[in-house]
Order: sequence, then structure tokens, then C-alpha cells
Amino acid sequence: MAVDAKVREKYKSEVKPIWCPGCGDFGVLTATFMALGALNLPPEQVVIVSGIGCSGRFPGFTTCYGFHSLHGRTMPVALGVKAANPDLTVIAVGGDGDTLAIGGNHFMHACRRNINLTYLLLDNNLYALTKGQASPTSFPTQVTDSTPFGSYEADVEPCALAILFGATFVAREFSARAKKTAEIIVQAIEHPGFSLVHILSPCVTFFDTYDLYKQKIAELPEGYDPTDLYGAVRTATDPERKWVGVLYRGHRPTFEEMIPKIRQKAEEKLGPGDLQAMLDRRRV
Amino acid sequence: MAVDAKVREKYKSEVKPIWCPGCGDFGVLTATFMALGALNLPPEQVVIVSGIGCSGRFPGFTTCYGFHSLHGRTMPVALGVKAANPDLTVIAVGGDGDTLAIGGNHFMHACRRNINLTYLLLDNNLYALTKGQASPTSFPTQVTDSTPFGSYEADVEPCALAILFGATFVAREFSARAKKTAEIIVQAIEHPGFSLVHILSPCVTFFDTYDLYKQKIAELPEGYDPTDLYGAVRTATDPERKWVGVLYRGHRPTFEEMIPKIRQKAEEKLGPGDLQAMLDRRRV
Amino acid sequence: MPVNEFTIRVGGDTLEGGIIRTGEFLAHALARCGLEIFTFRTYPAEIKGGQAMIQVRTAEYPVYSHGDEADILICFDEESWEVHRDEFRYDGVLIHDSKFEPKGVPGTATVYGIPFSEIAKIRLRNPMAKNMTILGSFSALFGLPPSVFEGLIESYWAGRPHIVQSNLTALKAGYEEAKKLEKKDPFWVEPRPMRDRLILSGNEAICYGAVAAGCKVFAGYPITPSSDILEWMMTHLPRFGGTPLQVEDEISAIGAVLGASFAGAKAMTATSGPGFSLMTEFISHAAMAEIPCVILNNQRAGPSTGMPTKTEQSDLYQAVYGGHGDVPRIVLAPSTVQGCFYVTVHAFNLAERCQLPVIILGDQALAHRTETILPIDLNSLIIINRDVYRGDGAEDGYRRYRLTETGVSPMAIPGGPGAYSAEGLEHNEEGHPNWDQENHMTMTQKRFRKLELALRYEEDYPGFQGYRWYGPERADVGVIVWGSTAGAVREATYLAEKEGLSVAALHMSTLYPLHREVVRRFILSMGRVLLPELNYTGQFAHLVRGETGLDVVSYNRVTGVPFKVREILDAIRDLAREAVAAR
Amino acid sequence: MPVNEFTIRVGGDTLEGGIIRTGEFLAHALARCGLEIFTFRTYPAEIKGGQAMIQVRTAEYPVYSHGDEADILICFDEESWEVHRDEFRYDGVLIHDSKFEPKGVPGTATVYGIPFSEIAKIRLRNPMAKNMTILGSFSALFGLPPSVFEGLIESYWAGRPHIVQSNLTALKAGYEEAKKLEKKDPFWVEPRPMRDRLILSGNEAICYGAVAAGCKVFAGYPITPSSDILEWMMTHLPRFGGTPLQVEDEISAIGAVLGASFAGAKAMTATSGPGFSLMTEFISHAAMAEIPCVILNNQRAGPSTGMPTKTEQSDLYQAVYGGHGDVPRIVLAPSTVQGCFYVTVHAFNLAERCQLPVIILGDQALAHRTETILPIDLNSLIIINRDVYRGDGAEDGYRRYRLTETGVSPMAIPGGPGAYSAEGLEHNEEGHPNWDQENHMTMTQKRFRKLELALRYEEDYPGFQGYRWYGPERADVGVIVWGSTAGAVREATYLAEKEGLSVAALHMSTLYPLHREVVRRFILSMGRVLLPELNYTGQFAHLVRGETGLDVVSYNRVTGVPFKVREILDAIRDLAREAVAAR
Ligand SMILES: Cc1ncc(C[n+]2csc(CCOP(=O)(O)OP(=O)(O)O)c2C)c(N)n1
Ligand SMILES: Cc1ncc(C[n+]2csc(CCOP(=O)(O)OP(=O)(O)O)c2C)c(N)n1
Ligand code: SF4
Ligand code: SF4
Ligand SMILES: [Mg+2]
Ligand SMILES: [Mg+2]
Repeated sequence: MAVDAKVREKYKSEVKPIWCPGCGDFGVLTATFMALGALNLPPEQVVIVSGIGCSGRFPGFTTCYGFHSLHGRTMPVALGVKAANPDLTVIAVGGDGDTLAIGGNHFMHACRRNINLTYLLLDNNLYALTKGQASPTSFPTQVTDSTPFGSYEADVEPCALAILFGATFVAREFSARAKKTAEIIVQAIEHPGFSLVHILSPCVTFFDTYDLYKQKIAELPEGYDPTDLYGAVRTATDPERKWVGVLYRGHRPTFEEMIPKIRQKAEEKLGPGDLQAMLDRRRV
Repeated sequence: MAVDAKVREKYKSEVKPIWCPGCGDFGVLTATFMALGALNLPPEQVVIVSGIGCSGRFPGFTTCYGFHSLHGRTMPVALGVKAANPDLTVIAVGGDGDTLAIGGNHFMHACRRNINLTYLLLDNNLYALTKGQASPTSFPTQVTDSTPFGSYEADVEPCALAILFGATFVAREFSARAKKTAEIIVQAIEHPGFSLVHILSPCVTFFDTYDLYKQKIAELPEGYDPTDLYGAVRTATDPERKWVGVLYRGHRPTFEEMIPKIRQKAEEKLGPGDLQAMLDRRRV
Repeated sequence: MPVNEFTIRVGGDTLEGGIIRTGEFLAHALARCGLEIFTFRTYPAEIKGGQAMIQVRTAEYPVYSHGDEADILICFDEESWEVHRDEFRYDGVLIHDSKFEPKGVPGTATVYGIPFSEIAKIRLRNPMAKNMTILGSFSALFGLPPSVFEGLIESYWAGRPHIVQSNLTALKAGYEEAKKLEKKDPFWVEPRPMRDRLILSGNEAICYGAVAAGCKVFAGYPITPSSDILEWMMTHLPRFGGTPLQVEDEISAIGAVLGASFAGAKAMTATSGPGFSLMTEFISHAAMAEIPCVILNNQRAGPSTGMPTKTEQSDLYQAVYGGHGDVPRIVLAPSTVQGCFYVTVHAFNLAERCQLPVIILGDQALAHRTETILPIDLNSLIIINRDVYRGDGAEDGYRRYRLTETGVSPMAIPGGPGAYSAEGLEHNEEGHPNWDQENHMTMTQKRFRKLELALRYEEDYPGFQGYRWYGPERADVGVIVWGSTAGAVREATYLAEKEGLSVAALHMSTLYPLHREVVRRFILSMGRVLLPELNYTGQFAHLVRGETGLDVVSYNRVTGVPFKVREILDAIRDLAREAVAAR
Repeated sequence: MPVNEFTIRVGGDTLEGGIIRTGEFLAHALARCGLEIFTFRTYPAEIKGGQAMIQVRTAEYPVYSHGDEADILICFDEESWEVHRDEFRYDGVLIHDSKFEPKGVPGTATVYGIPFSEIAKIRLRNPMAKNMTILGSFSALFGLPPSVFEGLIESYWAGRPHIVQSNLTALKAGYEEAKKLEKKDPFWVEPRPMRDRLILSGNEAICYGAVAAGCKVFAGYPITPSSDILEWMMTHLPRFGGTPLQVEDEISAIGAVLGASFAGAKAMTATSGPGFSLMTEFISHAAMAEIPCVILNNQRAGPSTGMPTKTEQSDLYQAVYGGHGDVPRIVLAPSTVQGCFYVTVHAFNLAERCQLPVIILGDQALAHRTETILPIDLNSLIIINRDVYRGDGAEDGYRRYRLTETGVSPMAIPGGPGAYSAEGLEHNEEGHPNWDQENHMTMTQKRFRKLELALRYEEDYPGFQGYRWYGPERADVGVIVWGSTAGAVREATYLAEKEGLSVAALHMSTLYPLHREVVRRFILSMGRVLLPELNYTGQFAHLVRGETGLDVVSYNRVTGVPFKVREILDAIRDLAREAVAAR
């Protein structure tokens, strides 16, 4: 996956990222440029849909089409984009709050639909843009501005959930490993179906997890079988290690494959649409 | 669990259920009366929170307190009830659309919080009240008014999801087995934490599944280990059989147990609340 | 009035079934006799059990309301008589199943008791065919040729000869039974030459309108009374190369609509009050990011879950004012089935032209009623597509939110040149987030300029009228009306004129932006202005006052059913007296 | 004006840090000198980087606005000078870090360049202490005793002697550096006897008000500018025996509030525009099921995500009209920090008394500003609790939605007698779903009767005023105002009076239901009526017209910052001319 700097420039907009120096999201942006470059995708064929959060500003830093939607609502928008034009390459970017708090349900249903898109989940274990409250991936012991005495509730693990929801490609990486992340993003984009890339992306301002994740991550062992769904769920939720790499890979018809199939069945049963004829048939 | 008819009468309101004759929901109502009777719970100590759907009319048919909320929103309301008064016995009643379509996210977060309540999921594999559209538990082959050519998407299995979401008691039953269902509801109410009872409750009007489920259900084998989380997920999603019984049982602190703990920590750190003193401390 | 001009009501319990179909067959049969028809129905919110009702009004001239009372009342069971007797004409015709004996029928009425149940259940051993025996009797009693019903039965169950046969038998049995009776009433059907008409419901007309306008993506979530639109779209939109989506909730529905429109497809969602409320945040986003979209809200009685199967006009506030911030949007309201079709076309056109969310305010009564309407010629429609950026002309670079005179900026479409980010934050012309004081002011003005363009839509669509002024330029009483209440107003003003009252009406179909000057002129030209609407808070009256600073007299009712012509006529009479006194 | 009466502005990049704290320390120090203070701040929506600003206005008398321009401008960096020079008084004082040379300073101004960065970084090796050196210089230049800052430093970092020490050193260094300069300007602080005052921000006052009113459950989701309320509640509510909840979204927040209130607890949520829009459906439910609840919406610039850190008054439409169906609700708006406290208490009282959703419309400027306010005596508050059914008196059985004169029916609480179902469907008195025509009308009337009760709240809370009429009974110009714009109006009308203009003001804090008769009387008593508000569509003006049928002159601005006194004064002058001409 050799990408020369010039190709990368193609995807970089003139807008300077507003992220804090050192923010993990920079690594993801770079990795995305690398991946798009490696696949040589024309920017105008790519739509990046984001929610609201530090992560939400992502699309504006690229030369691709972007849709800065609402907090938690990347998936409905992405579904609409794909329904209108299944040929576009769609990348969704969501924060952990975005994806798993307010947007949890859309996330579930998008996996279920197996929409052919790539979901970059930029997980910094809290709500960063609103200045540091607990998110569904905050550690139970983590003290935040909204959980000064710890949390009332357990945290959730997005990869395991995505697998059970029906995503067909589920991977994890660490934003500090931009090149590895880029490789995974390439695979995710190439995979036909819903692809989650869970990226540990530290927030240096409110909860710096660089050291923690440097220690905690581990590459999946040789021989790991990503097609074993239940095994993947177990690996994803391993309390000891944050396994990075492709945790799960499955195969089911995608939403985009269903569109023409249903169209065909409808036409077989009822014929192609002719509105004037239909109206005329409603004559008294 | 012997319950005599008179005790049951205590929970039955003068409002005649508006359900179609033969509707599965009748079985659940009866089972609930039996369970409340067996536990001898005073009706005014019980709050039944429902969503919108045929199932949503449930609370009005009982003499308990009821909260007929909005489509999909049983869990926020139940959380509030418990936050205000953790001593109440709370039963939530939701349809499959209610719980897994519009309400999916609240369902996830309620499990995560391990609120000590019992969730009766009345699953009839479609939206009944709106007259028969596909729901997230509709079978992929099922033809409904909204999926005349089959569905674009895969179905979901609520028990497996609840387990992964963090529910600590997950069971399945069939509304035609009112007595068994009652027994499970008793266990669910007695369990400290979030208890899901997934009840196959056929809709005779739009999709009669009595025969199907009579064939498909099977009681869990002797020696089944409900404490094995991953095993339970696998059992819940078995494509061959609909296993009935207690699929999973775990233990974590409940939301209600966390309330005093956090209160204690807050007081330890900052002292008990004295508003006048606090205000006075803001003197110039 | 007795010949070719009367109102039939059919009532019974849904547990028995067939009530609505009886009315529908009657309506179609009358239409095939060359008459105009207008139906109205109510049904319980429960799935089984409870009283359902369908009313069919017919005449040789176009009818605009469902009629105040039943001239002919057909009762399946005793409860239906109890429910409907108050709206039964004192000298009308009551046809009832003789399994019960109706109590308290006025002596002036004609009563035909016929053993429909017995015929169907015992004689024919086909209890489901009860409604066909009723149609047969109707045919015998009122001169509607049985051949008309026969034709309907044959086409309705085409390909199922067994059912056709048993229904024909039932029809005949009912016919013969009624033939034995002595005709005592004056009502009669005199077939006229067939007119070229379509029979459609409001919801069907909306579906056709959407496809005609070029709708390619529909996203929805079931809700009464809009579920049938979702079902139609799921069935038929793929045949037109479109993609229908049943999604997980209404937030997702409007989100998918915006995503699809952003990607270049015309897109729409359809819902009712509770779902509409859930769309609030995204409608505000559509206004900010300038994404065309069409949202149909079929109003039902609220607040909250309210009365899902009853009608109301109480979501106007939410449609016009809902959403945080200053949210430009367009709100249209159809008032007839024909209007449902055209208003939907206009909604898409305006959305595309102005790059704004367009809300169609329908209601339960209109959604589910059927009317005979003039045939629709698709070739006569003007279909407007958005102004697309194609990489040309913009020498200083493409700017998605370029400041223009109309406020509309060409839109780039993914896949083509001009990649930009659709932005819900305040932004500059390029679409980059921007917190400048001046910029926010300028951009807000830009977004609202598009409302002025919307008010000039007749420039794009010659012949379009966002309002209609009926009657004289000056009058004692003016009536302002919107939505499905317009039909009753039309009939009431006609009757008032016949009584010699001085009355005019202003029927608004573009509710927002308001044609402020027209409304001002109307109000200032009238002695008194009445504004009847089916809500409690006088929502359109409030909007009119708020936009014009002029007062009107609100007339409100929330009973879940449409206004009666008589009620409006009475209100006009009262105001006319006041106006004359003040003259 | 130069002594004890001036406006200071501090500006700089958030990357450098310490800007806001400089202003806060100045404000506190001035307050400790016996002066009144009023602060206003703006900051970027980005987490790091971008210009932040805090303005401190001080005087010996109460101040109601943050001041139009800076008398003293303190610039951390060159960009801050560029950003703020337009709002710098032509003969004011500019204090800047001498690491840059400000360009284009008017000759009439006094400029003090001081090497703050150099002192902090190089001399003290403590770059973080730059703001303390600035405070030291301020002290030297304007006579504010350094001991006051010393006291503040000691109490702020109490228990951290190391930090205290290094900050004191920095303070001293700044002081000594400035002492070398020649004083050339007239501004000066003359300490007065300390007054008994609290310093609070709007959001803090709201938290205190909620606890004072008896709030026991708070549910929220983070959003600017209300996140600090959530954080305060998560930290402190448990200490008062309450349970705070950070939930998964705003729908859940309002749902939990309703559940808690149903179960007997006073409950509240706090949000801003986008979250508020998401609550629409549940607010409609609260109105239908008659569940008391308090919803704070701190408005920010919209629509959509808009400008999250900028202020606006553009959610009034959504607050007053949002929700499907006819939705009764109460809308209150505070305009001062003190008002934030009391309005919150009233909101809970009204919610409990009327069993209605009560919406508090705050805004970003008010939420985050600090003021010196009069001390609050909790014992003087009247706390109202709902009318609870306790199993007594109801011989014909308990009916949750019993029809009463006021519209309010006693509420049973789970755990106690009277079990019923809270119902979002239309229902009868027992709470059972019901589709009767008459019933829906009657129940709608019942729900709206409670708004009349809300208008009579002073019967429950003597001394409460839902509006205040300032100035004469009749005048050339009347100004109607709501929310945080009231402060600028108060100062502008004061200045207008001093100029000899005839002017009165009507300040509304109960926005809905509207005190219609008072507003009518006010409008009819004035030559011209001005209604300034920070939105584009003239939302309150529209409401006033809609409710009174009388016209007012809208004055709108959407720039993300509050009105200047001068702007309103100019508008008053213009209208006064018109009114005099028309007299
Ligand atoms: C409906 C709504 N609620 C709340 C907010 C405020 N808000 C903005 S970003 C955010 C959370 C951001 O957290 P996350 O999704 O993890 O993204 P991050 O900033 O950490 O990248 C919230 C709550 C909003 N914009 N909209
Ligand atoms: C926000 C909202 N959307 C849609 C509806 C319409 N609606 C009522 S019940 C229902 C689905 C019912 O299905 P389910 O939850 O499975 O319950 P069932 O009727 O099958 O018991 C829907 C979509 C609504 N009431 N509110
Ligand atoms: S606050 Fe955290 S997540 Fe946001 S830009 Fe800064 S480092 Fe990144
Ligand atoms: S429609 Fe189905 S689910 Fe609803 S009451 Fe009838 S049988 Fe039960
Ligand atoms: Mg985050
Ligand atoms: Mg269901």
C-alpha cells in the first residue's frame, strides 16, 4: 500500500483541522487519506457523512463530498445517500457518543441492513466537544465532569455489538498506528457490506489514553479465525487486551444488492411502472 | 406457585381488553396476573409502563399504576420512575416494533444500566396496531403489507442482544403457555436487575404463528448453564429451535444499588447538601 | 334532492366486517351511474371491534363535503343505530338488519328491516356475504341497476370466479328480498351518462403525485393515517426505478430523505403528528444545510397519541413554527383529493426550486376519503428540478452557499464536480463553519430570501394559485379557510349566498410563507372575517394575526370529525348579523 | 464615568489560556471593592484555538448590560486587538502584551505596552502565570489594591501553597512593571464599603433554584451551553437526596423526567436547541397526560447545530408552538442572573400547580455570564407542591382526570392509593382511552383551563409578576421585551428618558400564556411599540400580534451577540420621531 505524498494531497482540503495538537483524530484523517489514495478513489465519488462531535468536523478537512449531519444521525443519512446512488463510496465518521449514545439505534439498524459502507468510529472514551463528559465507552472507573464519583452504568463494546447487529466486517485499530489503520480502512472500503472500523483515538485534552492503549493493544494472533462469529464476539470483549486487526468477517447480501432484487420481483409481479396507465385504471 | 382465581381478580381492571379474540397478548396478561398474585404484590406498588402498539394497551387492563407512554419510550420513563422511587416494582411492556425498532437504543441503555425491572417483550413479529407491517423480528421470508416482496434487511434476536447489552436475566416463553410464562415472570420480578422476558405472542389477525411456535419451541435441556454469557448468546440465536426458559442469568450492581453508593461518595467528598450555605459561600 | 342527490351512511362493528367495503361499492356504483361522489369514513383505533362508519354523498354536480346528515342510513347492528341516530335525517330512510328492532326511530322516517344476517348466514351459508345482500337490497330499493354491482364484483374479484359467484348470489338474494317490500321513500337513482372521472383517496392521490413529480426515494415508518402511503411506496416505487425504505423510526426517515436528496434524488417521507414531532431537529437541519425535501404530515387528533383514527387540523403550529432557531420552510395544505395530487407535485417543485423543506399538511379525513375527480394528464404537469452545478461558469470556484439574489445557490451532486460539505453549523459561502457576526446575519437573510421566491411560484408554474378568493371583492362576511375544512366552507358560502347574505371566501393552500398582502386586503375588505379550523387554539387564525397584525374571528372545534356545512353556515349567519349591525 | 464606572474587555487565543480567568478575577476583585459587576463572554466552538473574550462592566449602581464598548481593552495577542478594535472606545485604554505592536490605535487612546509574555516566560519561567502579571499591572494602573487580588489568589488555590506562591510572585512582577509607567488615563478604582452580594452565573443560579424548588430527579444529555448544569447536578444533586441521570439522548432525558414526576418527584431537564427539538413529542405527551415537568432550554444561535457558543432568542417559536396537536404549556424567560434563580423556582411551582410542562427559555449569554446579585434567603420562598390524591374524599371513586373548575385534578402517586394509568391517548375522567366527540372537546378545554390558572399565579405566590411595566402609563414609545435583551432595554430607556423622550417598557417574563389584556393595554397606550429580540423572524412580536391582533414594530438582529444599548436607543429615537410626527 505505497501512497506517495502527492496523491494524499488530493484529499486534503484547504481547511485547517481545528483539532487540538496531538488529537488522535489527526491520525485517522491521515490514514483515511492514505487509504483513499491507495484505492485511488476520485474525491467526488466519496461521501463522508459525520455526526456532531470533535470527530464530526472530519468531512470538512477533506476534498470529498461531506454531510455534517446531526448528533447520532450518520446512519439514516448514509442510508439515504446509498438508496439514491449505490455507486458512491460512503464513509461514515462518528464519535463514541455519537455512535453508541444518541445514535445507538441507527447504528444497530444500519448493521442489520448490511449497507455497503465504512464506519469509522473515533473512540476517545468520552464526549470531547462538549468538554469531557462520560460516554458509553468511558471506563467504569473513569472520572469525568459528569461522573465525578464514577458511573451508574456499565460500558459497552462496539465491535461485539456490531457483530451481533449484523455487520459483516468488524475491525479495530489505534489512531497512533496511521499506516495500519489505513490498511484496515482499505479492507473495510473493499468489503461488500457494513464495515466497522473501531479506532481508538485518544483525546489529549480531556483524557489522554495514548499510554494506556499503547500497552493494551495487541495484534490478533496468526491463525485467528475472523469468520467465527461467536469467537469474534468473545475476542472483541476480552477484558485483558484490546485486540487490533480484523475481528470479524462475514457474508450476507448487502442493502445495495437487495435494491435491484426487490425491483425485479416487483416488476415481475406487477410490471414496470406506468403512472398514466395506473391513473387511467382508476377510472370509474 | 399456586394462585387462586380470586387473588388474580385483584389485578384485573374493569376495562375490557380491546384485543382481537385469540390474541397472544391475552395469555401474557393472564400470566402477569398469576405472577403478581403469586408474589402477592399490592397493585399500587406496581407500575406498568408501556409503549404504543396493541401491546401498549396492557396497563389499562390492570389495577396497577400504569404509564402509557410513547412508541418506543418505555425505558426512559421506567428509568425515571425508578430514579424517583426505587422501591416500586416496575414492569415494562413493549411490542417488537416498540422495543427493537424505534426503541432499540433505550432498550440497549436500560440493559446497560441494569435497572431492576422486568421487561415483557410481546413479540408478534410485526407491527400489529398499524395493521401489519414488517418489524425487526419479522422473518426474512415473511410477506407483510410493507414488505410485499420480502425484506431488505435481516431480522434481529432480542435475547442475544439483551445479553450483550448487559441485561442480567434473559428468558423466553410462549404466550400460549400462560402458566410457564407466569413462572418466568415471577423469577424475572424477583431477579435483582434488568430482566427481559421475551414472549412469543402471536397476532391472530395479521400473522398467526401459533402453529409455527408450537412446533419450534423447545424447553432448555437439563444441565443448561444460564451463567455462560457466550453460550447463552449462541442458544438465543439458534436458527433451528426457539428455546424457552431462562437463557441467561448474571450478576452486576443494579442501577438502584448505585444510587445510594454515589450519594454516599458525593457526601463523603463534598458533605451533605446545604443550599443556604452553598449560596452564602458565593458571597463576594 | 331525492333523485341523484343524497347521503348514505353505513355503520356497524368491525368485528363483523364488510362495513367499509359496502360503502366503497356504493360509491363506485354511483360513480358508474354518472354521479359525483365523496366519501368519508371513521373507524376505531382498535384492530378488532368497535364501530366503523362510511358515508357516501352523491350528486350530479361536484360535492365538496361529506354531508351533514344521513338521508339513507344502513345499520349492520343495533349499536350502529344508537351511534348514528343523532345524525340521521328526521325524514330519512333507515335500512337495518332485522335481527334487531331499532328503538326511537322518528315517525317521519321510512324504515326497511331486512333479514340480511339470516339470508347470509342461514340461507346462503356465507356470513361474509352479508354486505353483498345489502347492496342487492339497495339496488332494488333505489333503482341502481344490479348490473352495475355485478360489474364491480366481477372486476374486484377478477380471477377468483368462486368468490365472484357467491357474491353474485348474495347480491341477488338481497335484491329479491327487497323487491318484496313496498317502496315508501322518495330517494332514487337515475343513471346519467358516465362521466370521465377517477375515484381516488387522498393518500392514493399523494402517492401518484409524488411519483409524477419524480420522487425516487421514499422513507417512512408506519403510522395511522399514513401507513398506506408507506405500503404503496414499498410496493410500487421500485417499479418506477425508485427505492422505498421502511426505517427504524421517523428520525431515520427524515434523515434518509435528506441523505437521498443530498445525493441527487427527489425524496419524501410521510407521517402523522407523533412522527412529525420527532422530525423537528432534522427539519431545522434541512433548512440550514439547504436540502430540498418533502414531508407529508397527515394530521390526526392530538396532542400526543391522541385519537389516531380521528381527524384534526392541530399540527399547523408545529408545521409552521416547529424547530429550533429561525427555520425557513414552506407549508402547503390540500383540501380535496384532486388537491392532494397537485399539491404533492407543487411540494416537490418548490422543494427543488427553493432548496427548502416543504411540509404538506393533510389530515385523516382527507387521507382516507374517496372522491370522483377529473382525469389527470401527466403531460400537462410542469416538473421542476433543482439548479445543479455542473462544473461550468464558476470561474472563481464553486461555492455551495453562494449569495445570490433569490437566495438559491446551485447544488453540486456527489459523483459530479463541486464536492462540498452540507453543513448544519452556520457557514460561509463555501460551506465552512463560520461564527462571524455579519456572516450569520447575511446567511440568515439568504435562507429567508427563498421564501419570497416561493411566493412567486406562479412564475415557475403558470396557473398555480397559492390562494383562491371566492365571491365578491367586498362583503359583510369573509371566510378564510385552509385544508380539508375548505369543502364545508365552499358549500356553506354557496348556501349563504342563496340566502342573500353577502359573503366571500379566501381559501389558502400555501399556508407559509403567507401571502400577507392578499390576506390583509381580504380582511380589510370584509365586515367580519371568520376563520373556522379543526383545532382548539385557532392556529391559522393566530398565524394570520401574527403576520398581518389584523384580527379575525376564530371558530374552533375539536371533536375528531370534520365540520358540518350547517355549523359553518350558522357561524356565517351570526357574523353577517353583526356586520350588518356595524355597517 | 472614569471612576468606578467602566467596561473592561480581555481578549486572546484559547490556546494560550487564562483569558477567561483574567476577567473573572477582575470581576471578583471589583466586587470586593464594593462595586456591582456584570460579565459577558464569548468563546470559540472549537476546543482549542480561536479567540475567547470576557467583558467586565462595573459601576456603583446595578448594571443591566455588558456595555457597548470597551473602555479598557486588554489584549493577549495581536489577533485579539484586530478582533476587538471595532468595539474599543476611541479614547479608551489599551493594555497589550508588548510582544506585538498594535496597529491603527486611535491617537486619542492611551496605550500601555507591557512585556507580559517575557515576564512570565523568561523572567519567572512560568508561562501559565501571564494572566497574573496582567492582573498585577491592572492593579498598579487603576488603583485596585493588590491585596484584593492576593486574597482572591489565596482562596482560589487554597490548599495549594505552591501555586499560590508562584501566582503571587507573578502578580507582584506585573505590578512592579506597571508602576514604572506613567499614568496617562483617567480611569480609576475607588474602593467603597463592601456590599452584601453574591456572584453567580446564570446556569449556577438555575441549579440553585431547582434545588430550592425541591427538584429531586434531573436527567440530561450534554450540550452547550447547558452541560455545566448537567455536571453540577451529577455532582451535587445526590448530596440533596436527589438522583441525577446522564442518559443516552434528550428523548430519554425528558422521558425520565416524566417517569420521575409521575412517580412523585419534582423533575427537570436542561438542554439547548437541538436537544429541545428532540423533546417535542414527549412535551406533547406531558400536556396530554398532565405530568408536571420543567424543561430548561438555553438558546444558542440556530437553526440546526448553528453556532453553539453564540447567543440567540430564536427558540421561542419551538417553545410556544412546538408539538403536534393542541399542546398547553407554560413558557417563562429570565433576563438576569437573579431572575434565573427565581424563574426556576416559579417554573417548578407552576408545573406542580398546573400539572403542565413548563419551559424556561434561557440563552447562552445569560447562562454563562456572571453578575453581582442580592443575597437569596431560602426561607422567603414559597414552594408549591402538587395536589396529591391521598385516598380521601372521593366517595364516587378516584378519577385521575376529574373535570374541575381550574382544570387541575388531584394526582395519585404510585405506592399510594388511586392507581390509574397516565394516558397519552385521549381519555375520559378515569383515564381510559375514549374517542367520543364531546369528550375530546371537554378534555381539551380542561387542559387549557389550566393556562388561566397559570395567569393567576400571583394568587399562589404574592409578589410574583409575570410582567413589569416600567415608566409612564402612556408614552410616545413603548418597548416590549423578553429574556436577556431586557437589560439593554432597561439601560436604553433610562438614557432615552434622560434625553427627554417619552418612553415606557413592558418586560414579559411569562411569555406563554400571554397576559393578553396587559399587552393590549400597553400597545394601545403607546404611540409606537418597539419589540427588539435576537432572532430573525420576530418571534415574540409574532406571538404578541397573534394573541392581541395589534401591531408592533419588530427589531431583529442575529449576530450571535446581545444587543448593544446604543442600538436600542437609536431605535427608540427613530420611533419617537415617528410617534411625535403622528401625534
Ligand atoms: C441533539 C444533540 N444533543 C447534544 C449535542 C451536543 N453534543 C455535541 S458533540 C456531543 C458529544 C460528542 O461526543 P462524541 O460523539 O464521542 O464525539 P467527540 O467529540 O468525542 O469526537 C454532544 C453531546 C448536540 N449537538 N445535539
Ligand atoms: C412516533 C410514532 N411512530 C409511529 C407510531 C405508530 N405506531 C403505533 S403502534 C406501532 C407499531 C406497533 O408494533 P409493535 O410495537 O410490534 O406492537 P404490536 O402492535 O405489534 O403489539 C406504530 C408504528 C406511533 N404511535 N408513534
Ligand atoms: S478535545 Fe480531544 S477529541 Fe477534541 S480535538 Fe481536542 S484532543 Fe481531539
Ligand atoms: S391485531 Fe394482532 S396483536 Fe393486535 S390485538 Fe389483534 S391479534 Fe392481537
Ligand atoms: Mg468521543
Ligand atoms: Mg408487534
